[in-house]
Amino acid sequence: MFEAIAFYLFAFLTITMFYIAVTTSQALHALTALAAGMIFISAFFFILGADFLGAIQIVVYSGAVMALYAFGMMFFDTTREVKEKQGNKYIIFGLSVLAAVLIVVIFSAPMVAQNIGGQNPILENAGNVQQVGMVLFTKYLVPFEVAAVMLLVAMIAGIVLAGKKMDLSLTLMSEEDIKVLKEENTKKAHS
Amino acid sequence: MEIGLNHYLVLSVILFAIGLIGVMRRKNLLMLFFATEILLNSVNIAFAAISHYYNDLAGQMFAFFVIAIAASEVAVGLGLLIVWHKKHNNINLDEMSTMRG
Amino acid sequence: MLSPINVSFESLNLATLVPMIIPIVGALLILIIDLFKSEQHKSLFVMLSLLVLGVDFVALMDSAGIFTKNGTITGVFDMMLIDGLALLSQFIIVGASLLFIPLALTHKRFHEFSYPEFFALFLFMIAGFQFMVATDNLILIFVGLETASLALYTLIAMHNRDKSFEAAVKYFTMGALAAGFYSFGAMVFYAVSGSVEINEIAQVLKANNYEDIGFVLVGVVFLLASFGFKLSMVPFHTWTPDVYEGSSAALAGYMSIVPKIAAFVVAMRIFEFLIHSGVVWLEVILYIGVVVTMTMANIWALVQTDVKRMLAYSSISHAGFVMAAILIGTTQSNSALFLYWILFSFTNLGSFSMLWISRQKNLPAHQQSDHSYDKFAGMIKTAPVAATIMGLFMLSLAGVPPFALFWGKMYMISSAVTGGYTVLALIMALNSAIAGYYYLKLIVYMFMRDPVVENSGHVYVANATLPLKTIIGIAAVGTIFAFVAVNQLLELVTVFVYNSGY
Amino acid sequence: MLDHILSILIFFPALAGVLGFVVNKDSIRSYGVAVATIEFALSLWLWAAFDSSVSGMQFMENIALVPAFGVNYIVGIDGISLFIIVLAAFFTMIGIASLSPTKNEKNMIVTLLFLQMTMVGVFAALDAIVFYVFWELSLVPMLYIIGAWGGPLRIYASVKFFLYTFAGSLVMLVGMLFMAYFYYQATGEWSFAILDWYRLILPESFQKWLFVAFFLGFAIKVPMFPFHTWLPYAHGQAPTIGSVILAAILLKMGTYAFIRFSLPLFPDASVYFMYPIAVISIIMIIYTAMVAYAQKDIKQVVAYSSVSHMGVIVLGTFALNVEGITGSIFLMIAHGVVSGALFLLVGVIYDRRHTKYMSEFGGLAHVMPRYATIFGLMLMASVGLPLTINFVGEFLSLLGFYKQSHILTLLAGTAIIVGAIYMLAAYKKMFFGVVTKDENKHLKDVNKRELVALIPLAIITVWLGIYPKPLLEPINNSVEAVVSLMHEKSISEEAKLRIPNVATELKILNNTAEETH
Amino acid sequence: MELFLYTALFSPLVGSLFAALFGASKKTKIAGIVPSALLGLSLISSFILLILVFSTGLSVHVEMMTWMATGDLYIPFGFVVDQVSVVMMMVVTLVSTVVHVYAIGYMDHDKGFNRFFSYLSAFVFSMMILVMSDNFAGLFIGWEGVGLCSWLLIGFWYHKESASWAANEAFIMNRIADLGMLIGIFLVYWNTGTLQYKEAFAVMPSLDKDILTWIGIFLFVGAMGKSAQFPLHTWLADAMEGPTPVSALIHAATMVTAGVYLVVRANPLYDLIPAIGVFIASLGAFVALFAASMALVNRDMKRVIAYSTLSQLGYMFAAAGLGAYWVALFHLMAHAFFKALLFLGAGNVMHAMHDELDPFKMGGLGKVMKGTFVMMTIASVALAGIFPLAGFFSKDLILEVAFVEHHFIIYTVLLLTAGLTAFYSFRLVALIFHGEDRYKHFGIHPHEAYKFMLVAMSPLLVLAIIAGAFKMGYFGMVTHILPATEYHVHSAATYWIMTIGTQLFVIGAIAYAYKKYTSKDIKVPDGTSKMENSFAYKLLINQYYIPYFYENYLVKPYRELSEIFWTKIDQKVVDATVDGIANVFYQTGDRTRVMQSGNLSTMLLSGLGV
Repeated sequence: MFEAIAFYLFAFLTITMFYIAVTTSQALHALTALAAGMIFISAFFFILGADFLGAIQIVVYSGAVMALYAFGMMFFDTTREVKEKQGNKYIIFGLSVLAAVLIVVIFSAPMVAQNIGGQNPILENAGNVQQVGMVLFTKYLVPFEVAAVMLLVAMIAGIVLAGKKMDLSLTLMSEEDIKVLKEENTKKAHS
Repeated sequence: MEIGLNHYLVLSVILFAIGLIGVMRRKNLLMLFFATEILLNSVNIAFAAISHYYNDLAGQMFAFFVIAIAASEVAVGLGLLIVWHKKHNNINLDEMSTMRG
Repeated sequence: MLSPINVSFESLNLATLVPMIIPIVGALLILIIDLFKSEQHKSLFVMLSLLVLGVDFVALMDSAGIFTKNGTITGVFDMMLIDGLALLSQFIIVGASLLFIPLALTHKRFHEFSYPEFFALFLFMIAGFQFMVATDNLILIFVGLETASLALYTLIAMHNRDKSFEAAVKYFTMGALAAGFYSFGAMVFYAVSGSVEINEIAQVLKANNYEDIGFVLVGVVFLLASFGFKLSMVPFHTWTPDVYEGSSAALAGYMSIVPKIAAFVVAMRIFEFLIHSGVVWLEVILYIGVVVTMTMANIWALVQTDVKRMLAYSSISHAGFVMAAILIGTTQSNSALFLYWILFSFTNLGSFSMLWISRQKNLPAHQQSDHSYDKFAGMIKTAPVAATIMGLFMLSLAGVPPFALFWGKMYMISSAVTGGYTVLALIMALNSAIAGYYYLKLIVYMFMRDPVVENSGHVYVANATLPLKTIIGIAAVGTIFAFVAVNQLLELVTVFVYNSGY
Repeated sequence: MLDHILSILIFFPALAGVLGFVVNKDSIRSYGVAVATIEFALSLWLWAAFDSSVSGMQFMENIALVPAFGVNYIVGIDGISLFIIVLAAFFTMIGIASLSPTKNEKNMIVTLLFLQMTMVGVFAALDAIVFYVFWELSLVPMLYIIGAWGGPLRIYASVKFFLYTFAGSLVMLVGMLFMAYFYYQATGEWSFAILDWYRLILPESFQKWLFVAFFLGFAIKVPMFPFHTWLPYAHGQAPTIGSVILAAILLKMGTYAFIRFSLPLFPDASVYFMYPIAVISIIMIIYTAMVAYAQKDIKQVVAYSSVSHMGVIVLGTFALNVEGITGSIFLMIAHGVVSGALFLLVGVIYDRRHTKYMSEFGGLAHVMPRYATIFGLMLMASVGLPLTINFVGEFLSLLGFYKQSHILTLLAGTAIIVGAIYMLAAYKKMFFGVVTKDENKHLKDVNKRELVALIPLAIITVWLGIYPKPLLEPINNSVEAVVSLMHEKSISEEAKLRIPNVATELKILNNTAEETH
Repeated sequence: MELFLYTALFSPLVGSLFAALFGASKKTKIAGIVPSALLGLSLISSFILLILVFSTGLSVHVEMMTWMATGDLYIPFGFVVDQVSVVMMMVVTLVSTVVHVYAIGYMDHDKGFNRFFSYLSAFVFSMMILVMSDNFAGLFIGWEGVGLCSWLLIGFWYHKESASWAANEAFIMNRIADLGMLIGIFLVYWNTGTLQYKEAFAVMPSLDKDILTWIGIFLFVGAMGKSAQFPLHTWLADAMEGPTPVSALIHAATMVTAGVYLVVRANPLYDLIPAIGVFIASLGAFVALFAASMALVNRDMKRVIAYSTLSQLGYMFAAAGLGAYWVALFHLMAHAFFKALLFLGAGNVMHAMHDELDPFKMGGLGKVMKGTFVMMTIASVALAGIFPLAGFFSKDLILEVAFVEHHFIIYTVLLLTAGLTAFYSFRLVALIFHGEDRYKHFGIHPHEAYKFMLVAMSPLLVLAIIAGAFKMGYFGMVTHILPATEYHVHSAATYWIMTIGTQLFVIGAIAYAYKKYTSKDIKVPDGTSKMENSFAYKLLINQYYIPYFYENYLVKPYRELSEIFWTKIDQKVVDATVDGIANVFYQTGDRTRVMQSGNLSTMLLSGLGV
């Protein structure tokens, strides 16, 4: 019963928040709603016993992602109302229908594979974090490492793109300008 | 009133649809990115739920990596937006149609 | 309590990771070099990348040797799956990269090559693609895909022009949407089968006889959509021409080959068992996708005024053509896919490289875009060799025998015939005919029209240096003398594909 | 050397073409003539070495190309292909020799040499894929020739030519792949070798489908009604040399392919489709002849006349008996010579006046008597006057088809009437009457360069018209082999009936001959 | 003997080629003399052969070489000199020689002198092939060859629009008939397995009647074209555009009789199918009358003679159709002599009158051109069939044949025609040579032709007179291979009544013609007289409106249909379909490319299929 109440409560909250996030014209509202929705989602994770995920969700989304977005928002100066020209309303209508159809599909055909045994069964007697750690560093070691590479890539990408490197086009600059630029850089490095 | 897997799936679908709506109607790129986050998050709920009901950790793993991917995407996406903003002083995607045909 | 897990080192089969680790190490090396001594000339990084990739290629050959001896190998907790498909696609990925990377050594200076990060990201991207193809775990596929994609977005943007930013943003956004679709699709499959590994999904579905066909279809649609984005299948292709136009010609050529073969392999792994499930709808969906992709892309390519955009649409069409292999789903068709793609890499890289060497920094007044058709008017008079080579590539793309792509096309159509898809075979053939028009259009401009503005012909090769010429030479030789190599390739590919169980 | 003479014949011009890039611009013509002459000499040697009593393939070569897929480089010739190869070599030679000065001469000559490679290749190929390779490849140089040296609509014409043919042949490729697949099913091996395919007996329904697939490719090439519209454009816009080669050799690829592929591979389907094809041929003959009559441009007249004549060739082919097929092969050569010559002749006047409109001329017989004479001769050959080369072919073709259908032959026979109508009308417009235009009053008669090409053609036209035996005999032997193969392979009753049993008929004939003596 | 055969056959070719050598150079006498001499040689050879054949009754048969051989088909260049062909050879070589010599004078002032002789000799060669060939294919070679030469010669003065038009008309019309001939040949081949006369005819009796009928019909269609039988007759009158020697040789004496020759040659066939024979005869009779009627009013001297030729061809067919092959051949021979003579005479007149052809503009020329006058008069008498000239023997015989075979309608028609023939012949003679010197109004000073031309004509004159004398010898010879039916009216009384009656009828017609056209008040008709406005006159002068019909209902529609085929069907339907298909693709691309708006939103939408 508690589960049901919690589920419906959070479901309502997440849906509301996300709905606000995609419909409001105030960027700040959107951001706030999104952050709230993310946190509410973590609640589901906790309900489902995926504590580790819940923690990660809060840390990564509410912490890192939202911080980034907030930074971006300030940078882009989109705190004021965002005017968006709207396309036709049929889009939303169409998508709603699509969603409805999907829902019907899912309701009308309840999961049959209830008895499927997982590859990495959740054990009763261990904490979720421990178990996740166990699996992550055995079976999912490679994806984990690749994810590390991916984050590195993202980092480099962020630096390259957002840093000063893209400010000037070396393609179009003359040789002399580049030389001057280089000298300045070395100067800066020394100072 | 037992909450079953299907409930979560429906929730996931609803959220996914909301995300899609966001993707469709947003013209501000930053806010469009919000919507893509919603997409990924909605799937995460389903993964966690399936994982729970199947008693299988793989779903949680998937969700974990999805979160990681989402975070990386934010970094790159913001980087791109910053570059664009520096050059054009806007992040409106209607402005972004020099190539067509 | 969790019991400690004992894993024997041998069973990990860490050797399976070697081909992926090499480029990662190489990328880190480049970053470190830059850290210690910045402002190095690009040639250093080009050569380093080349070496790394060379080593990678050798490592792949080693793996291939093991594969021919022992068959499919799994490693690292069955996460890695080194089968024929993985090897073949990695060969294509690394091989095409080997051909791509020297294209950085242009005569003119371009922004992106001035930064070692470009090369590092490039190598990371290769690693990402390699991971993507060398596993049947949906998670690793996803992570590998995203690694590669994120790197690729950056590479595009680093070209540092308005158009390239626009391209990158578009690509990125579409990619994000595709990622959403992918995860949703994977979720559905996970929901119906309780597994994220393709072969297990297949087993489970088969065991319960596709009871949840509704779910499966939803999953297929979403996965197809996400791969549709990556493979630029109609109607998910919209980013392709813009992104190709925005990125440098060399990178566009690269994009037309490498990301796609990776996506093809994954698509093949996923859809192969679905196609053979006997569910008609799956086939129909894919059938329509294939036909629409090759036809519509062809039709749009007809009306382009820019060669690069035309080639973009053309590669969409080629992708659709090759996607047919997955639909047909026989050993022959899957072999044809690889054969086609290997031959296609030569030709397409060659033709994009030709655009690349004619790239100007600033657009002359009379020119609409970087590579508008007008630019090539009367090329035969001023730069006959370049024109001939370009013409050669166009003919090959059109499928005129005996040039490279003809063999691919022939084998592909034959596989359609053999697989019982006669109508599809005819559609493929007719599409090749439609495609003939726009390839011909360039030939017409080059060989039959007079130049719009008198030029010395230097403009067509202004960007050329010895390495670039070498690459084009290799591509040209590969294109002309493909018939010599087709047999070996075919045998190799068939053995690899067959032994992987496809 | 004789073992590889076909390969030499195929690749010598291509190699020479590559080397030709190095030759200086001013010497390129001599180089071209020299190469083409050597090639022609080689082809004559081939003819000399050819054993005309053998009906099968000679000078076979077999080199593995893609053995895994059954594609091999197999070449060989029999009486059917021999002469077209010789003709191709001949036309390239005189074409280059009589080439009027143009821009970019070097490119033109190199292109012609490449074209020659593809032409010889098509007729020598005995592997379907190799055949297809040359078949398609031949489009490229022709595309360039039309597109780069043609008239005002050259680009439209060349692209149309290329795409139309390309589209058709792709369907044909699908057919070939099917054929190979059937062979694979039957034997467990992939093979594209035509001679292997000959051994395959297909069920009738398959035959029909495959026949249609092949037919599309061939019909567009021939070109058969209603796929012919590319031809007038191609001819109308092409430079003289392009038209000459196109008409003389390239069109023959289609009809040759009918004999090489369609008939022996699908005998029952050939019988089944005989009437429809005959009807199409008749439409080609009459309809295009009438269209030719309506033309204002002399080159278009000749172009449409080509279509009309090709109709007779196709009809002869589908006579499905030795007389008809032999006739159609002979007519291919004949039409090659005659239409080639006619296009050369049109080129002569075009070079002088830069117009091809007949209304611009009139009374040329007075100003250019030699020209008028040669034109007249070719005109008469074109309308199929006996003792000219065309007659032999037309006579035999129609004679052969008469066995199959009387009424249709009667209709097809109108070729000799309608052909005369447009040809004579054109001749009258150009050569008869009084010279009205001042520009025409001082036109120079044909010069030596042009005579170099025209005289040999005139001689051949008459010589082979009077003494066609050197050609007919080898052709006949090979055709007999084809027909008996068809008879043996055919399944349906009707096909057995329609396709004569050559061997037994000959025996019967011998018996009756004895009785009468 | 083969030597003579080859000499007879090939010397015209040599002559032609010789003259052709000078084709492009200036007029030179030698280009006329050498071919004429060579023709003389041919004539001598033919004569020797005639004697040989006549005396020994043997025939000479040679096979020079293979022409076509494929499958079961075997066609050699084979030549046969037998009783029939030798007669034709004689006629051909003799008339040709005369015409050649005559033409040296006639074409004296023509720029195309050399060319003319080249063509003319080539014609003779073709004609020789036609008559000497031992198979249908060879016959066809000659058949087409003479067609070609006729085309060349009718259109000899190509600068004249009418000449080139007439040449083309002749060629095309002949082609129509040739198609029939060709089909006939195909039929022969597929049913008998050979094209050799001998073998083919040997097999024929065993063939199905229907097939034989078809063969007969198609071969006769061929004959109809060459011999200008209705409805393919219009070209012959138009062919008079050619130089007069050409008309004499080709369009009177030789080529046009090829059809008759064919029927005679194919007598074993036509004997088997008498029904077709009757048809041929009826058509012949009809044409005889039909052509004669047109000749009555025509105001073109040469056309009148042409119609007369046509009419006489009708006689020949009538005879041949009734199985009297030898009679037909005999009339052919006799006709060749006097008709050629008539034409050559007309040529002289034309020369004298500076190419004026309207006899109403002449008159009284008899005083100026005595020789020509005599010759033409005799030729006309012969044509009219007055005893004892050649025409009497041959033509009366045909009447007898019709009578004896009980085809009385044919007989009546032919008899009537005989009267008409006499009338128009002498209308012409009267108008040209008698009466007032109307030519003076036109400022023409006529003069007699060269002496040697008249001398050249003299052999014809002689033969026109005496040819009847050869009748018995001829009969004895040709009946070796032709059915030797003698045609005798059963009672002598009937015979005499008939003969004398005919003669009287003819003479009456002549007298009427003389009376009518020598009178002083003959004027150049100006279209006002009552007769000229009568329906009959109009019908006749317009040739029964047949050319008009052809022009308006065949030629014009053909031209218009061609135009429609080209502009409407070929361009607007066939080609437009092809381009349309291409355009559909292109337009689809052009229309739908807006989907690629470059706007990310739209892209995302399209990704969802919206």
